[in-house]
Amino acid sequence: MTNVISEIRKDYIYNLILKGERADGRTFDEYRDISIQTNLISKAEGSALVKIGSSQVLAGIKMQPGEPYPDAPNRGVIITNAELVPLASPTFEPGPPTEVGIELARVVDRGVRESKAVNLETLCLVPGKQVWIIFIDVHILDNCGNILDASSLGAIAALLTTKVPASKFGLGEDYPLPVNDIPIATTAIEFGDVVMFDPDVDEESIANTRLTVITSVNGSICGMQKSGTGTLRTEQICRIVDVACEKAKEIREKFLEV
Amino acid sequence: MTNVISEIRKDYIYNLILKGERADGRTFDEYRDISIQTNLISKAEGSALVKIGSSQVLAGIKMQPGEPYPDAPNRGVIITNAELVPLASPTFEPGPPTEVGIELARVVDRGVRESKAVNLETLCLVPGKQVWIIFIDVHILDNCGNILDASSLGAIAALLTTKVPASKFGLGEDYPLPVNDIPIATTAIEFGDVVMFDPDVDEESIANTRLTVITSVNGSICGMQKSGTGTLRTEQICRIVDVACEKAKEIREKFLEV
Amino acid sequence: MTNVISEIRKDYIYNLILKGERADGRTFDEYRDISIQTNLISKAEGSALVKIGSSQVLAGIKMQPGEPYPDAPNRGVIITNAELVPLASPTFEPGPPTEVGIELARVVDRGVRESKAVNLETLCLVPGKQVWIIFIDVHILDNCGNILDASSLGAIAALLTTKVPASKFGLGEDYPLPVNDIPIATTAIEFGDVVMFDPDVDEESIANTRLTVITSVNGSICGMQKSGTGTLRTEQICRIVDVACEKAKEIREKFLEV
Amino acid sequence: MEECNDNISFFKEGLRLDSRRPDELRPIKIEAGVLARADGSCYIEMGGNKVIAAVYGPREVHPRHLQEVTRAIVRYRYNMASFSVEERKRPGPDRRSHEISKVSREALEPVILTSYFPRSVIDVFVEVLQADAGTRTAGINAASVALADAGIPMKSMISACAAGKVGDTLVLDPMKEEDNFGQADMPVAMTPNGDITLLQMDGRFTKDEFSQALEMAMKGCREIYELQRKCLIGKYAQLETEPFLEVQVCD
Amino acid sequence: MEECNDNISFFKEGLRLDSRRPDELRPIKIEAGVLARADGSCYIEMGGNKVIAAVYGPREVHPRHLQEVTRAIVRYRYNMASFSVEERKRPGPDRRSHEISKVSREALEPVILTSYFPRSVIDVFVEVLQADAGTRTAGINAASVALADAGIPMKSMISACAAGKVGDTLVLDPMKEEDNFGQADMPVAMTPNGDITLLQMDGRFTKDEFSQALEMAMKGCREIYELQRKCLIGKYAQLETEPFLEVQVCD
Amino acid sequence: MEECNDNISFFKEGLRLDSRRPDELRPIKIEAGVLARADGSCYIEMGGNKVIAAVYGPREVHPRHLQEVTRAIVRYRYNMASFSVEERKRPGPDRRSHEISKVSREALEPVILTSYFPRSVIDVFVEVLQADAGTRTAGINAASVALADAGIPMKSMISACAAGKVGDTLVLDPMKEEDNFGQADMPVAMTPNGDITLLQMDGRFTKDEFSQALEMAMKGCREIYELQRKCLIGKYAQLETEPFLEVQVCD
Repeated sequence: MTNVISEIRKDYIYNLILKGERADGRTFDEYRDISIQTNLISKAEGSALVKIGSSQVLAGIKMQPGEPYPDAPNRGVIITNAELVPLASPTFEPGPPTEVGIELARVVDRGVRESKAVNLETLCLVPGKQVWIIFIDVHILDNCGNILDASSLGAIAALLTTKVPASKFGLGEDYPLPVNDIPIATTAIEFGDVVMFDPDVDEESIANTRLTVITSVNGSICGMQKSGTGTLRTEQICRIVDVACEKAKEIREKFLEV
Repeated sequence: MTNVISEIRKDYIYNLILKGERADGRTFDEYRDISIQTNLISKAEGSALVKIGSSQVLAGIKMQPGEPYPDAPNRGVIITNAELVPLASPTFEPGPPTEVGIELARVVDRGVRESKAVNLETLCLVPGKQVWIIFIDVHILDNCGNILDASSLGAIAALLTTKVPASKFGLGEDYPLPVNDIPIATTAIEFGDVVMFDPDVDEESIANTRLTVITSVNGSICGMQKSGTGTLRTEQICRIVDVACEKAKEIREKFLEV
Repeated sequence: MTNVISEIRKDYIYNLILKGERADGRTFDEYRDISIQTNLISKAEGSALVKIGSSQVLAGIKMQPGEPYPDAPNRGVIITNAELVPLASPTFEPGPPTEVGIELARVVDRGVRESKAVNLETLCLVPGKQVWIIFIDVHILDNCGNILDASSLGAIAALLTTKVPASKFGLGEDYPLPVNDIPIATTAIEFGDVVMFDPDVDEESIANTRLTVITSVNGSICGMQKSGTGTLRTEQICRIVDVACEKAKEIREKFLEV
Repeated sequence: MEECNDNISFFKEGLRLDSRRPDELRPIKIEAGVLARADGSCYIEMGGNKVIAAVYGPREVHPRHLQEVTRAIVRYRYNMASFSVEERKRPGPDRRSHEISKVSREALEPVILTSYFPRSVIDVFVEVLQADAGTRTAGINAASVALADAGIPMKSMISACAAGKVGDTLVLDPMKEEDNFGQADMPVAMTPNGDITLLQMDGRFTKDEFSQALEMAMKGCREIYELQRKCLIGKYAQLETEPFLEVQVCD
Repeated sequence: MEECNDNISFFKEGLRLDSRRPDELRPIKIEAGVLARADGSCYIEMGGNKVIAAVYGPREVHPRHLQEVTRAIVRYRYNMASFSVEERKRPGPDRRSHEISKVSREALEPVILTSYFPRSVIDVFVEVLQADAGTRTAGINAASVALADAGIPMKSMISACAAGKVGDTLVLDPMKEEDNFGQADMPVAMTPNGDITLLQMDGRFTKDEFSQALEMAMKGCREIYELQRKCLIGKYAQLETEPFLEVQVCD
Repeated sequence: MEECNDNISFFKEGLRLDSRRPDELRPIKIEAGVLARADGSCYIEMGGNKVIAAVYGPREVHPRHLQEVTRAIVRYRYNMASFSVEERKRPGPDRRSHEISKVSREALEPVILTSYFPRSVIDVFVEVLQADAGTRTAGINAASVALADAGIPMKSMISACAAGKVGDTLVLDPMKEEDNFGQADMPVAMTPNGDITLLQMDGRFTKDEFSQALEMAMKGCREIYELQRKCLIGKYAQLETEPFLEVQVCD
């Protein structure tokens, strides 16, 4: 996720921060504009195109019957994958998922899973034999920073519009996938004593540390991930958690519009 | 398939062409000698060693019962693979199939498949459950140019000698695989206004564009593939198609000799 | 397995050898201290940590029911794998097994298999359908030379302590895996006219040729492997075989202590 | 051509299942400059196909040994999103996408002035977001606009389109049902002046049918070219006073 | 958090299934310098976890293009032995181990003085020989000691430990049963002076629970730090007259 | 040694199932220079084995970091065609072929004068077209002739052959049935003057049996050497007046 930006631009951004400003005029806690368009992909069971500023992410859901895991014979399976395709950034390369892409997919997965947004017990078809498999595929289209929040939003927005394709497999009529929660990931970066939400790609490139907090409808925390080679102090962490909870509420309201 | 030949040799070949000649004395439409030897590999259900000039290709057929594709539950399966092993050319490297090898295998496959040379319906054993899988494996032994035509010839020649190994799998007596067509691939290259058939490896290395036309017994076209970074004009294409149909007839007569 | 040691150290070792000596004071036929600790890994069905001098190897056995090979429908399956993890040596790199690791695993496997230490017929659960699969996984921890002998020792020591986990799979009570032989691998290296057993990592690095001889309880030879780019004369081979048989007897007595 | 099912009727009162005439293209939508990070980009819809293309470069080649001393190399990566098709596709390239990447690159390379940028690479990335027969031609059309959008000097645009045969009738731009159950499919790409840069065929054509199908596909390409042109003019007309497209895109 | 089974009782008379108090660590054993070939190494047991770490470097970087001009790069490879878990694990890295390698590297890198060794690499290899919940924190603890054992200059040690929630009670250093059937798990790594270098969480915490769990995990880290310190002092006390650890390991 | 089936009778009136004496080789056919592109090549049939070998080099090493400053490196790739065995083999190398490639390279490298060609590579490619027990030794025999055909300077030829044990009797050059159901198999390669360059064994030998089997295999190698020699003389006798083989191939 590191990006080559010129030293001059780095200095410029850094100096702005010292003055309490950001290049695009936002406050440190402010998100860029967020838009969510759903059901763009008719071949998918559910889909959502999420834009945060210029960042664009397309999430698609496919479902099919398959075998449960041996240690959870009566529960559906969620498989989350993220493709950081080279179309989206000069720093993404073709090939198998990198560490960065794997981490992103796993954090998105954690949000869906730990919030229990999807009740896996209801996805059992034949106990021990056949369950619904939900594939959450996140396709990054344009990486202008903070694609983790966008991907997490895309995943849950796509799930919210998913129709279980029962008829296609001779399993009765299609029905909307029941979704019980709306986990929202909010990411902040840190440098010096400053904490800044929804970093753009330049801001990401000068930050050492990032913290993502995933919160659920009832205000509880259901996932966290620190990344980057810096450190965080407990007061910083607590402040990020506080703001994250507020921001998540605001973003969650977006879903009422969809 | 690009080959390192010296600039001097390139110029020599190019100047010959301007005079309407080829290094080995052939006319532009003329093929090198073609020989086909079948059943050299007793472990295979069918096999053929094809030589076009010094190019050598060995095709082998293996068959075994297996599962049909879900979208074609009552039809046999053909899987075509080409190995451009490093034994065959200084430019072939060990490792998984390259773009060139994949294209070659897919064009050979297309000839067999689209000509309906093998009636896949007759390869069904238990509808929806078990069908014959035909593996066409083409092993390139010596790449002296135009291995695509040689591979295509090898595939159909090997199929023509294939015995279905029913007894080995307790499925009755062995019987010859019914083959309904003899698709023939003919390849021409282009430079300037010249079109030249059956290029050798030096000629291939100076051409920008190649067109393969696959024709079937009744004279219809069942496959085409342009490759290379040049362009073709419609008159050139039509001329290649015309000559290809004639050449295919001549080559098909080879099979009466086998 | 080649190691970068300075030219000076190479010369030193070489000159010692000319005087009939070794850097650690051993005679040419002498092994370093050998220790075997078993059952260190409670998650494994059997395990053994083997030290030969400073070389350390941990072997673990896992068993699970699975499908037999089609050509041996009533026999259990042994799968042997060696991980030359980069923790163990500056010359080991992460990634899929190298030629050296594959050879090591296959020679260890050969010792277990050819000595018939494990009676595969007794591992059949449902003829043609279900048999026990034995995974022998050898994890190299510290490569100070002769990890092949250590790995081979680790494998058989771990097998000797293996409990078949029948109860875990609802297949009755657990019971000790019956083991019928104790194959012992003994490795010698050669340079000039000298033959030297149990080479350390420096000695390995200056030798061209290595010969491993695996012997079984009754004194017969059940496996051999020459490796390296040198040659051996028949008298050298016969001498190595003779000493190997003796050494194996001594080492086998270790197992009475375990 | 998977299967030719004679029971399927592909026409009703001379029109196709989606009410098109045999020689009619599906509705097309082209938009250039849709991505912020890429040097050039284009989103295209051709019927049910939704495809996006990005161009990066000319830029440095990694790994170095791929560099060419006298020209830029062109790389083309055709990729399908897992959710773009009926049955979920495993991520990553398969044999089909490798072949499509190769022939698509060879469809565009003839018009790219690679000699302007020795030792560099021009990367074209095509992502199929939704597939409905004809993704390779949609990808080439988008890539061609994205190359222009990136300011890569080209001798001309490339336009691409397939012709097929269903129920013994030649049709332009087959959709999924016509592709699955049809008798032949032939994707073609060409320059505005008729030089063919992509030609593939499978199925069955007589020589006459082939000539007619080629002519039909070329007609489709010409129509698409007008749309590509309009898209780029629409985007650049305000920006540039010189007739940019006349000079750079058409030869 | 796989499942929360309400029928399981995690406590008996205020103590956990293995008789620990809620805020008590499992028994820990640390030994430094256990491998001959590595530049530094450490074996650790934390409850049922058996983990070994080795450090190689600073050494030359291969392949070269990974070199950094101004500092050493740090690589971290977390790997599980096939026999370390209940169901045999296929050899080689999977997605989980890739993520753990990344966050573990990022847990250690903040204290490694990488600028001392431009163009070189410091390799940390962690092998899990037996797994019982908490392997990533055990690995970081071992790696930190192995780095010191290799003489790599560090601003301070790193100590790591998880806090979790089972049966609505916060617990320190969850073992396998508590991890599998618990309500939350949060691994933390930190410097002796409280800078957090690793923080992951899954499950469910209220904001209050989170604060308390973080405090509990940090308390665990401090206890582990004392054990790491003792281990290194034990090993080096005889060897060195200067108070090596005071200078190099603690800041 | 997969299985020892006592019910199988391997001998009839002292002769083997294919009418050979116990110490008799299968029929052998060797032809050099069978490929146009390779620098040297050889086709061999040993009983039912059909194997082809090609040599390229000395040539430049890619990737560069594999170069050796003082000598040529030797690479050997043993590969089986998918159709060469009873059950179709998946294309590409497996663990068995990796091991065979290694020991075969080590069987040839002792006689190749690699110091003549620093920084270069000599590539040996062996393709098994039909397999019938003994493909590794057939491959080494073919490779040795192909190296001579390529003009690579060698101290001597290498000849290879296996000895085995079936029904408690030692046999030379086991065929498929003897290999599958036999008691031991020992492939050997050597120089004409008896230096062993390949030695592998599996199954069961007493020490005495081992000595006898080694002697038997060496006798086989000597016979094969004469055939290799004749093949090369046959090919070069007309071309060269100097006794090429005496100087270059035999030591």
